[in-house]
Amino acid sequence: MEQKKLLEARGLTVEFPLAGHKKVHAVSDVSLDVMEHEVLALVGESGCGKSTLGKTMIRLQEPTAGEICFRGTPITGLSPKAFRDYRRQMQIVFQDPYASLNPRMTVRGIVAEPLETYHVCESKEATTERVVELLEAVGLTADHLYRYAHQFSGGQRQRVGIARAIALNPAFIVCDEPVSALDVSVQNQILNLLKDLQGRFGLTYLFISHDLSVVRFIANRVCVMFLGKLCEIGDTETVYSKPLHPYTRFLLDAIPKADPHQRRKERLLLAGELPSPVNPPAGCRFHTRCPYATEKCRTVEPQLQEVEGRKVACHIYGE
Amino acid sequence: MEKTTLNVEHLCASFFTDHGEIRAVNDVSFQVPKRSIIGIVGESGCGKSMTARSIMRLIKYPGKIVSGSISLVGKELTALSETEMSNVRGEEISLIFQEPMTSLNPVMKVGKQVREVVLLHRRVTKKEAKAEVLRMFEKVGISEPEKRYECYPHELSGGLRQRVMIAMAMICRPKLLIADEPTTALDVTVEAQILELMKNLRDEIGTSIILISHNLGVVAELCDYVHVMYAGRIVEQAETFELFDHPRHPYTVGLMNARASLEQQQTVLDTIPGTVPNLAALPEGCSFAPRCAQCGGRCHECVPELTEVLPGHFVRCHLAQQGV
Amino acid sequence: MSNIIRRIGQTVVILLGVALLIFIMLRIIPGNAIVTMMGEHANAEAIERMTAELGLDQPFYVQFWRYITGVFSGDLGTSYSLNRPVGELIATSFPNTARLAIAAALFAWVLGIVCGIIAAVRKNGILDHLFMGVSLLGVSVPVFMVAMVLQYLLAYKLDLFPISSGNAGAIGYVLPAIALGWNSAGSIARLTRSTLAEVLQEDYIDTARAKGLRRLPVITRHALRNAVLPVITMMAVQLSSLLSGAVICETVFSINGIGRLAVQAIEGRDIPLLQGTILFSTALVILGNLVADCLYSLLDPRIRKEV
Amino acid sequence: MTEQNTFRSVLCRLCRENKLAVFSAGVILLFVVLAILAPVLTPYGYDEIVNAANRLAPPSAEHWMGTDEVGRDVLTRMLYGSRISLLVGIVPTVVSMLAGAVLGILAGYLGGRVDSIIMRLADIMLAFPSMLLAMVIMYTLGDGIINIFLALALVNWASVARIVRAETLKLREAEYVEAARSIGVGRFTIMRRHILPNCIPSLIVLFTLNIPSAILSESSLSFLGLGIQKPMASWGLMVNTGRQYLYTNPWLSLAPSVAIMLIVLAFNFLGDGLRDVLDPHLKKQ
Repeated sequence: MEQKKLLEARGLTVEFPLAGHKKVHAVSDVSLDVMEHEVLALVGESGCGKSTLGKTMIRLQEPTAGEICFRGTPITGLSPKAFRDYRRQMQIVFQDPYASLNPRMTVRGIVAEPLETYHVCESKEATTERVVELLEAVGLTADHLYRYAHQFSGGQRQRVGIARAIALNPAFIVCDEPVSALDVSVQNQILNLLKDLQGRFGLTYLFISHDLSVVRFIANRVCVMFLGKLCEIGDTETVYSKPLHPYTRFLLDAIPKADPHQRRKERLLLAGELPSPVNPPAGCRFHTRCPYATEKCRTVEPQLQEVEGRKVACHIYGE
Repeated sequence: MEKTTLNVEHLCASFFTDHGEIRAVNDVSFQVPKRSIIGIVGESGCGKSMTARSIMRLIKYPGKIVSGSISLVGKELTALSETEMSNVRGEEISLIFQEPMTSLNPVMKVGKQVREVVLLHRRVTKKEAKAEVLRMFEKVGISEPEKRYECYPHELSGGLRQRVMIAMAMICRPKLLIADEPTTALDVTVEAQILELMKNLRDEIGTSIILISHNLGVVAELCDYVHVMYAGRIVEQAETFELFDHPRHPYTVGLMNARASLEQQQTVLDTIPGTVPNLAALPEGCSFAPRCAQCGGRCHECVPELTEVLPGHFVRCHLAQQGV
Repeated sequence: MSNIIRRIGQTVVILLGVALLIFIMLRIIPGNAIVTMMGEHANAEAIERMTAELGLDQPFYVQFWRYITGVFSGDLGTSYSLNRPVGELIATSFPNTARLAIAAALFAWVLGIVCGIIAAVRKNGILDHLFMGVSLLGVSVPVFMVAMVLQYLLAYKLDLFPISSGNAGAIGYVLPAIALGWNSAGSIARLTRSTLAEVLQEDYIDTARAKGLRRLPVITRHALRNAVLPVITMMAVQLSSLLSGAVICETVFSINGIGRLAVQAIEGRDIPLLQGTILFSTALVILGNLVADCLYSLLDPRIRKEV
Repeated sequence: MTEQNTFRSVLCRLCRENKLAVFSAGVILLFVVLAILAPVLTPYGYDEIVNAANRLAPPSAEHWMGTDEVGRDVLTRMLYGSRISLLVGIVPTVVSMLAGAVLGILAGYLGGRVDSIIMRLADIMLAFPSMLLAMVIMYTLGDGIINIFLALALVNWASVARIVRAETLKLREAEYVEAARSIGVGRFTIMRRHILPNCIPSLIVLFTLNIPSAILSESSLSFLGLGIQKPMASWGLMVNTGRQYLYTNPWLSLAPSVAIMLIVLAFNFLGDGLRDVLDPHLKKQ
């Protein structure tokens, strides 16, 4: 199946300056393609730069260096005015359904805001009609129109957030940990909804999560990040059945299984502490914690290369 | 020699608000056998944290224990004076919280915070106490203990902070450790380290552990017994393997099925319809009935009793009781 | 360290801004400043001489430059109405204000912090409601009212204290200090209560209690040090309101301090003196803030590290 | 979970939780009514010497609060004085709140040079002891009620701006603001639609707490003779003139003092109650 590239990131770097000429290297020289109609998951631990990368892809965060192309057109250098047409194609769903809805606006106001900003509907009535349509698409009803965010449960709020994100019929949605703040029983409702919408509207997701079992369910491809760098990218099936990068293996092994029969006597435990993104280690950034690290890992930075149907950045699969 | 470390019977605890009493823990009974790890599982607001705080007698205002008994190796904790209780805390029972970020005092060196516990419960000099702390730091896997001793909490990572908390909790070799979502705020790889550490400490020191979690995986990994809570009540309790192999309560079954699989890609995830009920407005009868696919007429009328359906396996459900 | 240096640099900029602002404000008086100073009936020659003497015929920036260089060499100009150097006048009256302010601050801080702690610990108890009611009264009563009531009851009716404090020695400062500190005590008590009550809700307080610490040590060892941080900032702000209140207190109790000097300057239409007193008091406030900042970063390791 | 503050729900909670605040609101309302109806309530004028022979008279049936040093009815002057106090409480506070809110939001949201210019200016204003600054401004502008308005507004805007800026900095990071940016909503629309409405609870509280401090400032200025001038009636001014007779006729200065205290206390209680209901976070400052 030949897929078209929807979004391309080339050499993306994001740094946040700190006092005293130091800086946080949140994302370092990352290149990533997102295909049309796919769900690409971005997994990694907190502080690995996955959220920053996600926000940079839709220019909510300006990159320090690098280029992003949308359907082949570079969008990084565009003026805010020229970017407007692209902006509406790219939306985001946030992690915290409590913080992502303005407490002083009704659901109608929140969902209608994108429609009004781009003057999508001709009249107020048409806008309201469209808002109801959107609410129904995410499993809410017209009864919810004039309620405020605090009158909803976490799951319902996240539905409102999703309705806002799909209001402009975007091509691309960044889902930034959309279910991690929710209770287990509600998580699945939202995940099913997201998957359903993706199929129904042909959406493309960049799905950011730290929960690998959630990713397993929703993603076609998965991309593992460690300390601002990509470690491994490949089809979910391939990566989960045979993880190649040592970090991916640790990550998958660390998940506690909800089955006491699968308890392990010996666990693969990661040694040491996460290095600071202010002072990332030279060479492979994972080498300080990697049991297979060699001299080469300490000095030479590994590049992504094709290994067994996916890309891995590790010297083990070198020559 | 007693076989149980902790025996909780008919514990009820409530919040007293302007809108009246909200029963957060409702008739909860369980035992913690010696050297065992028991798990309490449930979603937010099910009363699991409140149960933990009740045992420590550290419920936040306006909450209060209403009735019931909590006995630690024969000592009735609810009858102790505040002073006697503070001698029990840290010495015989200790508590680890969810957020290692906020549960350490930001303006005090972590070493001193741990040393404080030793000085409080042991007749030792400051120097001896410090040596004890350094030994404990080593035991919980804190590298460079001398250097970490002088650190402030903000200088440590989340994982290290949780290790400091564990060192603080275990340094007096308490009979019981209550861990309230100890790994929820941590990354999976750190979580695995911390769980491993807790298991080793149990084996080494012989402390019984109550592990409170919303994550079935964590519980399956570590616990000998599991108690499932829903809306303030225990709805099912059994030995871990039994519970995971033969869950009886529809809520437990729902939770188990809702777990996304790591082995294969599912097309649709199983869900439990509806949301967690509001404790201030619980439905008549079984609290889970409105979300239960199998509920019948009786479920809406009276609250089912917690009954033993198999030896050691208790369920609070009308259907499971009939269907044995 | 570099943070403190940067902070000092900022302070200098603010001081210059303050000086410029006072300078401008006192020179945009409608009509000729000199005429206002000397009265309607002064003769033209005298006015001209005065204008030249004060350098008011020069362009504005020259005047300002002269003034600023003067300030840095300790010359604040000469008081027109009292005919003495402003620096000297300030030097003689400042010790009186300092005594008054320090006594008032001590009174306010001790009373405020103690009441605040008790109220927070006994939150929603009788003492809490009592102290908070009284402290709100403290914040709401005008300084001159406290001063006059004290003067009337304790000095006049009961004759326990001197009515005017000018030459009465230490005992003369008791009533003015209470009158001046009353307001601050109220706001400090309220702030101490709310921050301490908030800190007592924190997780690490639960941790401390879970260790087996009793209530009192939990407060003294764990809560207070965290709660005192915002109170320190507040104390620096209070310095400003203490100096404001001193103007009134010194007037009521006839103390020859900076505030009274400022009032005299206004009554005498004495621009150099007014300029000098205001600049001096403002510098004091700024200095107080600087000290509070340093103290804050000493007490809070999170900030110390960032420095 | 009480993020939403509709006017009615706030009122209900206030009534339920803080009776004292409601009572205070009643007291304020009473003062307002008295101030408006002053000419109807008293047969005398505020500057009318009702009885030149009977100066410094004690309270009587004719003159409930006695007469002052030139023989004017004290109660009448108190009633007219309340007009000044309320006006001085409200007008400069409204002005300084508006200016402070706008500048604070601009500084907080736009950041950069706008922020540093506005905040340095605020720092300079805040460095002055407020009383002394007000004195200088009054000296420069001359007497008169309009000038008092101006002086107090100039003194107070900076602290409002600083608080609003801090609030804005927090709100700017809120996810719903980020969501609005991701949609492509313009900066000024975001400030108006997402930031300002969420500052309103703090602003209301600040408003009720700044009014009493403005009233106190005016009375202090008038007390020093730098505010309202004779023959107008202001409570501070009445205390000032009454002070000469403190030992013989204490009520001359005490009555207006008590009035100031009452109205200030009422506003403070109301502000406190509102703060508890509206904005638990604001307690800090």
